[in-house]
Amino acid sequence: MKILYFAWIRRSLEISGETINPPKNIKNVKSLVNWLGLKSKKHKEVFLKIKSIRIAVNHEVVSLNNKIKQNDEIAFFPPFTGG
Amino acid sequence: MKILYFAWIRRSLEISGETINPPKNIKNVKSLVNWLGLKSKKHKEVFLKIKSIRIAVNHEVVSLNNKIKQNDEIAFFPPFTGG
Amino acid sequence: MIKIQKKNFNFSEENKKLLKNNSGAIVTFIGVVRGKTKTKKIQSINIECYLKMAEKKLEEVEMIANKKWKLNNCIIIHRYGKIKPGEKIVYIATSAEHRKNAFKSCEFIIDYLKTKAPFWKLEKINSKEMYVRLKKKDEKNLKKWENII
Amino acid sequence: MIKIQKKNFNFSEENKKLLKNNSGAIVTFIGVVRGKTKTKKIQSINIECYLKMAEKKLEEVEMIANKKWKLNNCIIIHRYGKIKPGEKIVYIATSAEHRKNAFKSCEFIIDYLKTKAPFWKLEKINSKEMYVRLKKKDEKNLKKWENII
Repeated sequence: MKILYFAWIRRSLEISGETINPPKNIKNVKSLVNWLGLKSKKHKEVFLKIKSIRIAVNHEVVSLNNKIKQNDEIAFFPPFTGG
Repeated sequence: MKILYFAWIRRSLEISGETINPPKNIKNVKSLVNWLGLKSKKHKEVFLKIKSIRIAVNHEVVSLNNKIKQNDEIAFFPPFTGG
Repeated sequence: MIKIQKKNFNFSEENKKLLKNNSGAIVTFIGVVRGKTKTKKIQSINIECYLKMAEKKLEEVEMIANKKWKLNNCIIIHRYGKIKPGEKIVYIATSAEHRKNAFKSCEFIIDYLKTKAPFWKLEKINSKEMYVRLKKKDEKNLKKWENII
Repeated sequence: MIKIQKKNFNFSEENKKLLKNNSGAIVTFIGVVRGKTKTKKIQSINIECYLKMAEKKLEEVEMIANKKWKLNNCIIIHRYGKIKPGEKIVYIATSAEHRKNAFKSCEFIIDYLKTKAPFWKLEKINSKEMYVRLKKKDEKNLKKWENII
């Protein structure tokens, strides 16, 4: 599973992404977020702010209840400020 | 008094304008139109269609009741179709 | 800045003037002679103009837009004379700090020009010339700006 | 046509492509980096981009606009990376037979990009970098297009 981080999340974690292999019971975004929060102190701090984080699964913005699969690309980012 | 004609009015009258010296009792646009209509057969035909003609006095669109003065520039034209 | 001219213009040169004054948004409108309508092929158009009044009206609309939408810049160019299909007739550019003001002012200016500026279009179709009629739609479009003018 | 690129662009070259296809109206929007806000002077901005998702979203909005407003042409260019005050960030051009469709589609596209396309602005002010916050106004602006997307 490919994870990507953008903007302040990328800066806080000091990585722009990581390839992970979560356990079988991680079946939606919410459980993935909880699992990622356990990876390090930095991860924990970032994912405590989940309310100000948006999530995309395969380039579509989704809610925490969205199902995820092994080969998905999952991105975490703040609200967009382009244009 | 300077009179200007545009678009189909200019073409019908075969002149783009004329300098006139109407009698003293011609004090508003309506009386001017009646007076101009007497100038020639062509004038008569044009000014019979006064309902589809717009009038400007000194570059401002006005109604038939508008007062006119000796040195005014008065223009007759159909509705605008620029832009 | 307003210009009423016979010759064609290059909008890139005009556009360059807009990238100044802390503007965050630039909106431009370009009106072009179409080559055909639903039923007919247009060979060319000839735009007649009451020059002195047109200058006054363009300056007027520029002033109204500048004031209402706090524009940093406003350019209005209107051509007259013979113009071929695919050629530009009118160019309007507005720049403002934020985009809503740039959009609104640009749309207002073209709606205003359509019914308030003294230009008349003569179309040449099958070698015959005919004046374009006023579009009811254009009169209606101006209604939404009634509180401004 | 959509482009997501680091380098600056010349809108006159882009504009030339629009004078085709029996279009009567071309509307363009250019978003520019402002040099200052109410309280601060901006040295530069850095735009971060989720490239694959951005390509998808730009293609999506182009398709929606083409379909809804029957556009003859649609160009969307969005830059990322370091951009200085006075430089262009985004360019949108739409052309249609009539002006209302060109105006509406252009305004829709920029409203859409502001909240739906994965770009993030980092401002440099007094040598300090800070991410720009989402503007509530931008979320509100998109509401008026709700029946379209």
